[in-house]
Amino acid sequence: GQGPSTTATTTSKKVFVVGYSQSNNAEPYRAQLNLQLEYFMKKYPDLKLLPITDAHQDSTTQVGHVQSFIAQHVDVLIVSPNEPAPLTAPIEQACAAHIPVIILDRSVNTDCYTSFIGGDNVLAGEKAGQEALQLLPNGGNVVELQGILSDQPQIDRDKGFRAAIAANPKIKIIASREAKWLKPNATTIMQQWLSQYPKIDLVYGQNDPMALGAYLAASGVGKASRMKFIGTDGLAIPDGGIRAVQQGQLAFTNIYPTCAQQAAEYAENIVHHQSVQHRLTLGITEVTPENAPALYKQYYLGS
Amino acid sequence: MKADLGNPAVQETSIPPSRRERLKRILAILGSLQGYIGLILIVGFGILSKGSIFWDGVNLTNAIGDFSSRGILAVGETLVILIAGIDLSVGSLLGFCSMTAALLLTTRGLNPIEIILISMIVGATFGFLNGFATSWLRIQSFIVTLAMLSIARGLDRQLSNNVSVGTQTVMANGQLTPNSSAFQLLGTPGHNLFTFTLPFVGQVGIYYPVLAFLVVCIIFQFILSRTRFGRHIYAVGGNPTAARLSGVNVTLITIAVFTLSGMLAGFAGPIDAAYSASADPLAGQSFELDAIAAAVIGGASLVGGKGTIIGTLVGALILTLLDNVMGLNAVSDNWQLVIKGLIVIVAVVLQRPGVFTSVLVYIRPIVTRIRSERRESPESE
Amino acid sequence: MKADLGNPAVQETSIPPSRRERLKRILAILGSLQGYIGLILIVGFGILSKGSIFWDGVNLTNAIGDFSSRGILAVGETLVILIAGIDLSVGSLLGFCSMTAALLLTTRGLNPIEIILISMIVGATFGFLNGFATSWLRIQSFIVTLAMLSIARGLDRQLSNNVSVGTQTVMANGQLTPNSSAFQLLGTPGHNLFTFTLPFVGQVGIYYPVLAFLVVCIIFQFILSRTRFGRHIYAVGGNPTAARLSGVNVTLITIAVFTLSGMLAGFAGPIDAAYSASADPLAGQSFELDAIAAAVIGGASLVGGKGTIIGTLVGALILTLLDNVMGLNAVSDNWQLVIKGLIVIVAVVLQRPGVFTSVLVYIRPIVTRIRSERRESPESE
Amino acid sequence: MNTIAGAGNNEVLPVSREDGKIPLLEMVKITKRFPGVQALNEVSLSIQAGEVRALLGENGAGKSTLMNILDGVFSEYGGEILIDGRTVSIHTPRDAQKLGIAMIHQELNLVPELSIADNIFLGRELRTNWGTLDRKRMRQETAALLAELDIVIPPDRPVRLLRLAEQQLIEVAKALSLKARILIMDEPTSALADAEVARLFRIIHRLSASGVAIFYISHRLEELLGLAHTVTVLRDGELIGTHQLTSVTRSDLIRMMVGRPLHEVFPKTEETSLPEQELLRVEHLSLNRREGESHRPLYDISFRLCAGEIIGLAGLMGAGRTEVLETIFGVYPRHRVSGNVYLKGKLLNARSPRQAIRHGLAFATEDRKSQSLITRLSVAFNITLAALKLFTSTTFINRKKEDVAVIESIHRLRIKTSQASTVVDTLSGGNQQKVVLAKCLLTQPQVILLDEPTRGIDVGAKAEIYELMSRLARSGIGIILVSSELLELLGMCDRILVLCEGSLTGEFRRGEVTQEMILEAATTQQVRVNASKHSI
Ligand SMILES: Nc1ncnc2c1ncn2[C@@H]1O[C@H](COP(=O)(O)OP(=O)(O)OP(=O)(O)O)[C@@H](O)[C@H]1O
Ligand SMILES: Nc1ncnc2c1ncn2[C@@H]1O[C@H](COP(=O)(O)OP(=O)(O)OP(=O)(O)O)[C@@H](O)[C@H]1O
Ligand SMILES: [Mg+2]
Ligand SMILES: [Mg+2]
Repeated sequence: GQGPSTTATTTSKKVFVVGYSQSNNAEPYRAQLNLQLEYFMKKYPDLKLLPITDAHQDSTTQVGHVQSFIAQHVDVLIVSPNEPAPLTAPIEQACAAHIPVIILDRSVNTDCYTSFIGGDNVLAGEKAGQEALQLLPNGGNVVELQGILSDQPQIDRDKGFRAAIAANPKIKIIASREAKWLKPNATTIMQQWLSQYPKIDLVYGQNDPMALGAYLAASGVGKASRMKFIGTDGLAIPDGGIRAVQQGQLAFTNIYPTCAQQAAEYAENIVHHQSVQHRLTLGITEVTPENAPALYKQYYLGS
Repeated sequence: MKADLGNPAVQETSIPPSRRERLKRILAILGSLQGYIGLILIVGFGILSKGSIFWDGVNLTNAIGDFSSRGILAVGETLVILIAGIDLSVGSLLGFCSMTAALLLTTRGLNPIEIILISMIVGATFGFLNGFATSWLRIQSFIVTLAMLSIARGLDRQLSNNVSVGTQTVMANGQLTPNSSAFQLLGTPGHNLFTFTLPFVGQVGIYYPVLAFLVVCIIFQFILSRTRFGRHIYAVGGNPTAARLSGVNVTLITIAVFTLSGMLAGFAGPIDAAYSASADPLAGQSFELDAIAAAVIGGASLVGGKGTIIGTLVGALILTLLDNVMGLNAVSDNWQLVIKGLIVIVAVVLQRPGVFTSVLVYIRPIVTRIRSERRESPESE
Repeated sequence: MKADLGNPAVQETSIPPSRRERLKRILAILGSLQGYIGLILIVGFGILSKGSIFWDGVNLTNAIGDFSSRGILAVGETLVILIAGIDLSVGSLLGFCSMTAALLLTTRGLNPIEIILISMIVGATFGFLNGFATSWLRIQSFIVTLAMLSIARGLDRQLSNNVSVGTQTVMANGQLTPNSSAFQLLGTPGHNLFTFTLPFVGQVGIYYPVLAFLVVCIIFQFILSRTRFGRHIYAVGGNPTAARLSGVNVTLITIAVFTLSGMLAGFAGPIDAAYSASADPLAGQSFELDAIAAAVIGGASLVGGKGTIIGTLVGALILTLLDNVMGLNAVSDNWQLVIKGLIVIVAVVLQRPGVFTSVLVYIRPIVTRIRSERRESPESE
Repeated sequence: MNTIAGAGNNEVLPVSREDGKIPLLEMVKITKRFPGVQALNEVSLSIQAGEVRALLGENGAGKSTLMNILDGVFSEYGGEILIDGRTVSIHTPRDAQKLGIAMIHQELNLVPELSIADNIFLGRELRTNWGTLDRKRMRQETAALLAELDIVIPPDRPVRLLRLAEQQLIEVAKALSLKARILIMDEPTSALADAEVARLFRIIHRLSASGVAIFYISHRLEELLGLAHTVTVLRDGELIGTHQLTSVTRSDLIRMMVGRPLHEVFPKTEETSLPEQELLRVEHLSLNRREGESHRPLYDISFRLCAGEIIGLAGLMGAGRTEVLETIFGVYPRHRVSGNVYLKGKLLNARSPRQAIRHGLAFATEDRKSQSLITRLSVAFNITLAALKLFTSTTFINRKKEDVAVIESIHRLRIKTSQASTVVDTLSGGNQQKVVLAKCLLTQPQVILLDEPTRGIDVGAKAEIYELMSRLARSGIGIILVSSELLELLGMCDRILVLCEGSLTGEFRRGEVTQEMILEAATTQQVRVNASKHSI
């Protein structure tokens, strides 16, 4: 129980309606965010979370969802933008309609929102890079599995990772390809790399599923023990990164914050006119085989 | 006797003629509304469940505006489907053209009209290649346009270097450049072309994507029904051999239709860019499915030769308003997928001509029986 | 004289008969390889550019294994295309069935064979509904299966609560459960059904996905070409009226074909889950496009009545080996899209029957002219 | 004579009832309605084993509908069907097949991509003990069937490569292979030439002798003599009467069909007296073979067509008559064609049908369903498709003008359709053919190419079409008429050209020619110099 034990007690009987527009439910990270948000929202009896809308990774759809929340005059609007630019205009519309907006994880190109809560993708990349430096003190060959190339987290994680490993010139990125955040794609690409490059020392997957997909490919040809796998996201689900670290499949991962707990807290604060930070950047928790069991217990939501 | 519907064997004489006339008139009206029944039900449900929130100028404008770039693609797609082809590349072409538009705006500083024209030319060029490969190389349009889907997307991503390009260029004083500001009129939410005040109704805004979509529909409905080119399109789709022997230049029509489809994708590109205030290298992905779905739900047959733009418009409205109504009613997302699938099937079944009359054939005897029973009981009449 | 090719007006007598015979034999061989030419070129390029890295048992097994679940879908898709339908739901059905499989494994602890059977039944049920709606409600299969795509995906996501389900259940001692470990044989990379050692070749592993795909191909090629049911499928696609008038039960065939397509998606589901060692709620997304593409590249006609499973196999190999070759050659992601599009078109053009001979009609006179010129110059002969 | 008095009252078959024998088949009060049309109204008839029954009636009288009901094509209808005196239920073609009913449909119903053997055995494929297809036996039996019909085509050839007449023979073979007790033939000879027709008749005689009951629908009344025993006439969905063929005359039959006496002649009686003015000149026209064809479809054809002249093209099946018209009309790519076509002295050499139409040519093809009509679209759409230019002012089609023209065409050719917007598919076969002619005439051509224009057209309408042709000729239009009915050619044409295997083998003037002379020319093979050696 790490939730805020101080349950907000308010005099008004009113129930406040919260709408949450998710960009893509079907990413494990975002699915976890949804679950957590529902979990933490339940802790505030005066907040009612409408069914979460899913834009299926399509900005146009998400604009429609945001607009429909505006039409319903929700009391708080939470948005995880699929893309900054397309969502800017509807968030300005919400602002014009005096609806408080909490932006999660990805920014928008306007300041007209109540609060932004997010992690730092460059930092996540850097942490992965620093871990790589430690795992490969004598240098080595690194391959990188990228998310959708035009996605901002991809760009930032890539930037942070490369910046960090630049500290050791003997570490070389010998290949990088787009696996679109997906596990089977990563498996396929890794298989090709394995037949192509005799020596791969470390695999950096920009999210855990890609790192695990690469792990599957490598363990299939019995090479998994000869290389290290680093992921990002660190979800506390049975199929997630923390467990994978615990089981030794991944050498390391980051818990990239889902922001759900803070979002629920902020929503509560906002409806009661308490002040919130305009920008809140959350830290990154490193997951190593040592702390993995504890972290899993801490973050796991299921029974 | 002649215009009589349904089963002739039933005791029709038991219904008095005046009533029969009335019944017939009601049936005729129902029959003419037949093609819209799916749409009517969705709108009706929207109004019933959400009242003025749904039936509100802004909400409807938003809903149609969201779909309008896909709607414009659907018009081009309808033409292609009419000649028994399919165009899977429209989504990618829209993506490429929205990127072109954004780059023309930010790097060349062109004005929206120039951008639209160039974008249409770019789209038409791709479309021409589709048509050329389909008709000259005689490859199935499915393969040609699937290849083009891949090619255009690759070029789009290469052109943009995988980074989305914002369309809001700011001058030194922090204001948007005039062209960038004008570009917003092409679809950035909340930016109307112009607004005016109507008595009773209040302020009305004309939102470019909606206007553009409707105008495209009108123009192409006109072309299809009132020009030789339109007739030839139907002929090519209905029977290419017969069309050729009737003096139709089948190759030319094929190329023209694919070119138009590409051109419309080019026309929709800037709208999409303005709507998102940026061109995403992934913009338009899987829009082709929506475009095809709108056409097919609207009655176009993939075998060719059958379909109208009005039908496609209805199909597009069904798709977008269904999403809107479900969104307003806060249906959970996973169930939305399920419900959407079911409703699309129901809508298509309902708007098939003759569903009512064929249902009536079964219902009629029952109705008649009930009536005659009523007549026998004393309280009636 | 009779089997003579091309323009009869050219002085054919100038080529001595023995040479002509040889030419003819070469042409005949080329002609019979015609349908494989695209594939041969890709393989050839792979060998030339990457030699033994490409032409390596493990690499080829991997490449085919990666595609095999889509390949199995393509077999079902071919049947549907043969009856002039289309099945857009196969990707979603695969996703649903892979989730079913993972849940059966983790929550019920069933063994792989039970899982495969149940998954096939589940898939077949969805497929039956597709077939039912297509034939009884007489809705175009495009709409029906598009709706099913949406419905099955929604159910899949609801079932899994949007979270992927891992298939590697661990016992108290940290080892995989027997069923979970057996499940790996269904496709987890590196887990062969069995391995044996061949002289000269060395160790050979039989990888279930590849085996399953090939066996499915063989079974369905046999069904299509050697059974009454297969013949009826071609007839329904080629001319449904004629089929009906000849006593073929068109409705039954339609339902059976969609059911089989769903069943094959159910068969592929566990493979996909085993491949990723987890069932992702998005698994199988847009696989339908790959499946259709494989069938169509392999020569199936969307108009119906034309296509073979062998063709589909060739189409599937073209798609997967092309990706593999480009990947091994480290072609950049964006250019891969462009090149893939172009090569697919080239492959389709090349493997059309008669391309060589029709090219020959144009080339022949030129060749002849060159020969006769050579003959006139002293150094020849 | 007085047998006609029976017309109108549904007096069913005195023939069979007198014997007291139970008829093989009885159809009782068959009623069928389509939207807007009463296709059949309480039609009853019966047939004995071994009987050949001719079924006559105008286009749209309901002949095909009646037979389709018997073959299970329509699942819903009123009335009852009895076989051997027992009520049977026929609602699908399969039901009919099981009861020993086979039908050759008016429109071809073959699967183009499948081979001849596959088509013939479709729906009842032979199987080995393993349950797999017994392809060898099917091929053998197909070969035997084809041999019976004197068709020399390999059983493996896909049907799509066959010409129309060949396809029609395949349909015949298919129906024969069913070994049915009741065989229905709906205009089986409409695309066949005399030699094939004679062969078919021999087979009908043999079947009839072996006890098969045969329904035979045809608009060629002359065929019926010596073929049919009895005749049933339908008009507007009503049964008019059934008679012994020997007891009625041709004009009786026509009166029963049309409802009024019809003076039936070929109206083109005298040669046109227009001043000789050349319209079309064809010089050394050849059509080169395509890949895989064994011989050239056309070889060195030359002739002239003058204004007001009607030229007939005669020949056996596959002689290349259709190709002559197609080549003139620009259907083939130019590289396959050599020789020249001049229109009014100017080189035409049409590269496409479009160009030919623009220069005033019109072409009614022999295969209406696959080449002339867009059957899923309306009558009006089809009629005006080739002539839209006439109704187009600048860009838009003037719908009023178009409607007027359509209505006029429908009246002129007496197309039986409830509305101009009716889908062509639902018209009767003959009325579809009339739509083809209407479309052709609307382009206001100078030269009309007619390929079997009266295929499937009833006597009354035929007379009207002959009349129309004469009128067109008198107004200075040139017509080339391809027909397999020699009488039609003899009656209508000023000159008859005879083709054999793609070469001209005879030319006859009107009045100086007999059927025998044409037949002889049609079978004279020209000694053709080997093409490949000759031309350099
Ligand atoms: N499927 C259908 N739908 C609607 N009407 C039809 C259909 N089939 C036939 N009809 C109508 O039924 C009537 C009888 O048609 P039928 O084909 O039986 O005539 P027919 O005697 O065979 O004529 P023909 O000699 O021209 O072949 C016609 O008016 C025709 O338009
Ligand atoms: N598409 C084709 N495929 C195969 N063979 C063809 C084709 N077109 C024409 N032929 C061949 O050309 C020759 C002449 O054709 P066609 O049957 O049209 O002559 P015709 O005199 O018009 O015959 P019909 O009596 O059928 O009108 C035939 O031997 C035929 O086999
Ligand atoms: Mg008929
Ligand atoms: Mg002919």
